[in-house]
Amino acid sequence: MDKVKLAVYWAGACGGCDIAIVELGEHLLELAQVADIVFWPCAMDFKLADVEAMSDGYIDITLFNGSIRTDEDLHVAKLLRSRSRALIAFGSCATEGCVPGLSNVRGSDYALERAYLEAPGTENTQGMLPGRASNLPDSLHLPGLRPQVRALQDVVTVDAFVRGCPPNYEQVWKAINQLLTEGLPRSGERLLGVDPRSLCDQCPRVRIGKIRVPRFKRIHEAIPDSEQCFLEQGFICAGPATHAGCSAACIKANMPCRGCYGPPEGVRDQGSAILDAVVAGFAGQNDAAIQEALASIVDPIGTFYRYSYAVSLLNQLAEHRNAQPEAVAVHAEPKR
Amino acid sequence: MPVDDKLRVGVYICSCGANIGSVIDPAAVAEYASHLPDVVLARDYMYMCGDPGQNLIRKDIRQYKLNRVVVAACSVRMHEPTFRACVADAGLNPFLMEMANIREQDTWVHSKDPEGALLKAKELVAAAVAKVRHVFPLTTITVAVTKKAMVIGGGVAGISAALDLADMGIPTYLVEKELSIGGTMAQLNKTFPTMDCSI
Amino acid sequence: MVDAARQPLIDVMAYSDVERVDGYIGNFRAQVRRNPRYVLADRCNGCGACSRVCPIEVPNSFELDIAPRKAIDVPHGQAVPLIYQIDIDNCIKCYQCVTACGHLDAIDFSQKAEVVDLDIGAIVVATGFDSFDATKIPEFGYSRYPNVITAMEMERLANSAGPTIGHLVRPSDGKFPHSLAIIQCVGSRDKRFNEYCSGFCCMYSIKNALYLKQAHPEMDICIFYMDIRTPAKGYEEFYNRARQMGIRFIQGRPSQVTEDPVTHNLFVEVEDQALGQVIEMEAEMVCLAAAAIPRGDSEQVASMLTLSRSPSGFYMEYHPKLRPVDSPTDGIFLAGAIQGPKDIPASVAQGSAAASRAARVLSKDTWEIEPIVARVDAERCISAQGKKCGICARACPYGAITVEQGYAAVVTPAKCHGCGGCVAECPQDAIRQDHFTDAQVVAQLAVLLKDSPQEKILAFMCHWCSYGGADNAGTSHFEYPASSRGVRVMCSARMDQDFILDAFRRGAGMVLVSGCHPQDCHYITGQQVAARRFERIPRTLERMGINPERFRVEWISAAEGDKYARVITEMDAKLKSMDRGQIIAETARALPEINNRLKRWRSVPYMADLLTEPELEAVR
Amino acid sequence: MIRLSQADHTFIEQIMAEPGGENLLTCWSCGTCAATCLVRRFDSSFNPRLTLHQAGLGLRGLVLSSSEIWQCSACDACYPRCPRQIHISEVMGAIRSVAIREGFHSPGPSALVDEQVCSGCAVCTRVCPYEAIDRVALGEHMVAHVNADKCMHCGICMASCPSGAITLDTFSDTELVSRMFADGWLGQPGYLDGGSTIPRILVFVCQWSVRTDAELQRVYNLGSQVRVVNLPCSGRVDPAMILTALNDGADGVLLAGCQEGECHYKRGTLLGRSKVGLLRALLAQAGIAQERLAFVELGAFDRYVLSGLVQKMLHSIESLVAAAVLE
Repeated sequence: MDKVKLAVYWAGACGGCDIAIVELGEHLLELAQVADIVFWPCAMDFKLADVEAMSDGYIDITLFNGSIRTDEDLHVAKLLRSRSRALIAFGSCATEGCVPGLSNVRGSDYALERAYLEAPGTENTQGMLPGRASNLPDSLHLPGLRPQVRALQDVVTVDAFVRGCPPNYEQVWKAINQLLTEGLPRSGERLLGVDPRSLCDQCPRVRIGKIRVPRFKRIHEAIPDSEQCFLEQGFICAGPATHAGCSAACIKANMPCRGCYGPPEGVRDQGSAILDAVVAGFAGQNDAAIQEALASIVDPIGTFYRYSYAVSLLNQLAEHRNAQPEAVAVHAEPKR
Repeated sequence: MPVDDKLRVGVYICSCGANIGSVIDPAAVAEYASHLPDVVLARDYMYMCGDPGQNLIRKDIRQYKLNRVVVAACSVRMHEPTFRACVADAGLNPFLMEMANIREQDTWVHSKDPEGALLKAKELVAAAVAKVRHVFPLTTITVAVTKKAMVIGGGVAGISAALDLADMGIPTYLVEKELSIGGTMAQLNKTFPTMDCSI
Repeated sequence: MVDAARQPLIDVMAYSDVERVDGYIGNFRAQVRRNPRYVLADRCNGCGACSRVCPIEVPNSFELDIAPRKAIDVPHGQAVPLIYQIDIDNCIKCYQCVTACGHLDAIDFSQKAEVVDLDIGAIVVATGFDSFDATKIPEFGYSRYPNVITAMEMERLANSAGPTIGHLVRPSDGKFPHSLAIIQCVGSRDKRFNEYCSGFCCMYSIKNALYLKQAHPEMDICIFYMDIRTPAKGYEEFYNRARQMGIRFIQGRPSQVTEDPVTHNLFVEVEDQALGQVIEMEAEMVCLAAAAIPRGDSEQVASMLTLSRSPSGFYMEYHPKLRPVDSPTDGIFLAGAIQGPKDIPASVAQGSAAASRAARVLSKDTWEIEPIVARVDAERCISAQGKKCGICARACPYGAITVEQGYAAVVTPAKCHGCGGCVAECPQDAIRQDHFTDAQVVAQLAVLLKDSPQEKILAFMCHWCSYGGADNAGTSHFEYPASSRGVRVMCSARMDQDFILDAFRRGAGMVLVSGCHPQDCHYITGQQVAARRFERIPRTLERMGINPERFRVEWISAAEGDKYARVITEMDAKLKSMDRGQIIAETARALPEINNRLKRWRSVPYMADLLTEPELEAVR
Repeated sequence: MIRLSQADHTFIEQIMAEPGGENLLTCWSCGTCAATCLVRRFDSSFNPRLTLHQAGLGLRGLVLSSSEIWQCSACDACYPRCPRQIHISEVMGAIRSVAIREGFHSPGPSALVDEQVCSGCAVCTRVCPYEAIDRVALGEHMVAHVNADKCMHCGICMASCPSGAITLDTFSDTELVSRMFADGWLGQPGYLDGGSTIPRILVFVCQWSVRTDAELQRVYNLGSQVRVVNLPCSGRVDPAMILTALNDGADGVLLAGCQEGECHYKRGTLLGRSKVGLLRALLAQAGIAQERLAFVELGAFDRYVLSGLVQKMLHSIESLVAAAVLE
């Protein structure tokens, strides 16, 4: 049997997803037995031109991590789409925009100004910003930021998804095996390497099931009990509205889940689902108590949509408000 | 505090129809009482407050020279005046009569525990006998009466009372808080059932 | 009204307050304050010239504040006495009235309140009732919706002498209401407010309906009721007439009244019990048959006259059947709705009855009162020995005791009401109460606690309240355990600490001391004297080694039979939960200390025998 | 004909022995509860007074086999108004306890859990106003289990389930969404998107908060710019539905629920209010006008107010555009 041709790409992301692949360790040797890596700019010396030179469908599988943040990300995404038989959105950024997606709340101009001009410790006397013309000699052309961060499937057709920020290495290996043994997925067909239920199924913590709380604490305000359900202690935990697959890593480290594995299957908007789970535990019996509970939730978008804002109904609505929807390759369809 | 030459106590247990008699046996109480100190006779009877009952007491006082009487029947709030008058008729100082409340405070509240009620009745009678052995004659106090009345409230009831008193020749002050008398009635339109006007 | 004013023997003292009443039957003295009208009664001829020129209008409480009066005015045209009055708080002192009054010169801005003392032999209390505040039932919408009115407001609106000259109009738009819903039992027969039936509301609502239907046959009138109560003579016929005339009677208590915010019409929702279905009536006006309730000042008046109030707040009669117009205080009689809701015929009848009961006293030159009074044993009184004391005088609510150092205390028998508070308070046991002497009480204790005292509850009861409460438990047939043994004294103030200690000395399992609620006390402050004394007792008992839970203090009114039964039941359960051996051990432990404390008591006549020898030699 | 001689006094004693059943015989059938009860708006046969009366007569068979005893949602609207101060829902509860002991069960409907999807997260057990849901072991998983005798099918759990594992036959997600979109009312650009020439508002209405059909009719009379979708409870609303509506052409969403303290399902109205409160905070943070979403409460005494509240929202949305033009 011919070896499988595998590509890995890193778009708008932190690099954690590539590390997740490296974390496979000895499995990488097993992988090398069955697959040829034809493109992995982070780890090996490939150029974009190499990909451009490939024929359509030359690559069997592309693991694409990172959001569509820059013009270049969009370009490479389209290119890899055409060259790959299966395009896999790998990790939270590619799947749902992840933390970079939160910049959509204030827009990319604000993000640039904040990062390059205002951030403490930044010295940028000439006010240079990536993607804008500069008059410096020998300046590199940096790709411009797109107005909105997009998930991969919002710009090209995606065949399967690997969740997580970053994906757990065991899950990565499971996903790769699934791809190698079960054949290539059809477009948008499935999540790879995850368990069917939400995280609570794997959470070892005790749930009384009837405890409601008057208000919510942030994690720096108290030390949680390590045995009891976070929500029942008054810490917001996204576990009920988050797909299992991470082996409850954060929970075991006494940190509430923040939702990086995205919503359970069939759930369109993860933020809404987390919101529902949180409201369910309000103890308040009157409006004043409810207002107090609501006030205890600071930064609602960061709390409910930390990983999924870019693909959320809320972001979609905010874009309507801007009334200048950018053209996208694939219109947002109900995912999954 | 003179104790008479020799105490002679008569005890009367009222059956009050079935009110007492259906829960406890008055005869048993009487039998018990007959052995109490200084008791010379103890009887039970269907209705002590009725004429025959009272006659019985009056007759016994005279015949047996009773100088103390205990009536075990209803509440003192009900019939103490009756029995005081009864013994006074027979020449006994009315304060030499004591009552034991074996109806309101016994058979009517312990109907489900007849044994307990019987024991309680006996002890209440014994207590009354004990008290009556220590009582002494008292003379009522006589005070003068100011022959005037005050009616507080000038509504329909107050006006009615004031008019009747005055018509009987008693000077009456009719004190009203409001500016005019008549009370609620003065505010009414027509009044039932005759549908005439109120004023 | 007019008859009363014309009767020469009646002194109508309107606009006056009774501030204080002292004394006793045949010899009361009342302090009455005549409030200033700023118009001289003997000069005002009621012409009204002053009112016509007065520029100030204020709400008229006689019209339930739905119509104004002038700052100088009479409450209504037929007022008796017809003397004008200045509402001094609202008068702007323009003195136009003075000018208008002219040569009559009846207006006197310098008039002051006048306090007069009245000597009287008997008192009739006929202070009447108030109407229930319908805003307390928000679901009926009173005060939220303009067209929801009370029955008293209806009386004024339908009254030809009222503010609309008898034209019934809707407060929202001044138009005639073509449909009227009348809701019965507003605030009565309602556990949230008053459990009693107000008695006459059925009849007045039918009367209002009938009156309106006669005047406006086309009017749609609906009475919503739980039960129609028309038991008096001629009333049922009256009710039948109303039904014949087409007034609709629907059995069912409405759940709520809501309003169309535009038309201000009202929607009454009710389950018609006959239909078994919920129906809705759109009415242009709703009238609430608000209950009769005790007057707001009834508590204050009760304590001034030492009267008792039933749980409902109306004044309690001496006996509900046999002495229905006598108050518990001799010489004071009750008439009208203050004793319980009453209609006019019943109020008139009770007024006459009260007059008759009062005349029973007033027709005599003298009156005999019970000789149950306090008497001082001069030899025991330490004041006679030149020591400073006076505790008895301080305990007496009637000022019947005078103490002069060097002489024994003196009780004025006619002033003494016989509560026995001084007797119990005297540290020398130098005062006795005739008919309730120490020996007379202790003789009973000795007998009652002779056999199995550990299984018994010894209950001290005051004559007026808790003994009445125990009677009430009986008449209501509230069962309770037969372990209690009652001892009656006149007032809780008579319940000597020595009685309680003696009861424990004799091994009583439990001791209850019970009396009136403070406001009900028949002897003004007797209950307070007792309460202060009882507060100290648990600690005393504890020091002696007696479990203070074996002692209980309860204030139980003559109407609280349920409470009496409950208290005994609870105490019995507590007693049964205790170890009998433990009680005996506690008694043994406390015995020397109690004997020591009761040492002086032995020198009181007849007490020595009672404190040593067993009293009851029952032969079995 | 009912023969009173056959009335079962032990039935009365059984009920009165249950906690809450003590007051069974206190009732004198004034009907305040029956006229207050909202259940009869959708089921005219329901009459708490009648049930209490039948139980008080000892009519065991009639009472235990009736569906009425299962219908009281314990909203306790009647209790504060009862002149006898009978806690009617507790009496109903006592009757139910007797019924369950004797093998009777609620005819339903009740919420159903998809045990293959449920993760046992306990959100539903926490949110249920009736404590009708517990977690039970299913193989190596813990899953939610609904006690059908306690379930009042309010749909609150269905709305709250983060996994979409709970379903109910009535007011399902599919049903609600299809009513939102019916006749193409959604799926076209709204007034704020420059599509429609007039603002369009989706009104989610708790079916209990609207006391009369006439009240609703006045909202319908506002025309097609208003779409009314009935809910079993304002707590049934799912935030995703609101966001979907706003995304798909509704200029505003109004959620009407019962006034605080009057919720038919005890705490549903507080949940609805909380969800809207949090969503409005999210809208504000995302730079979307908060005026587009509101929770309004309808009290027992409110009559003909909903249409006014809807109109108020229409006006406030119009003024949003006017303000933007001025800028």
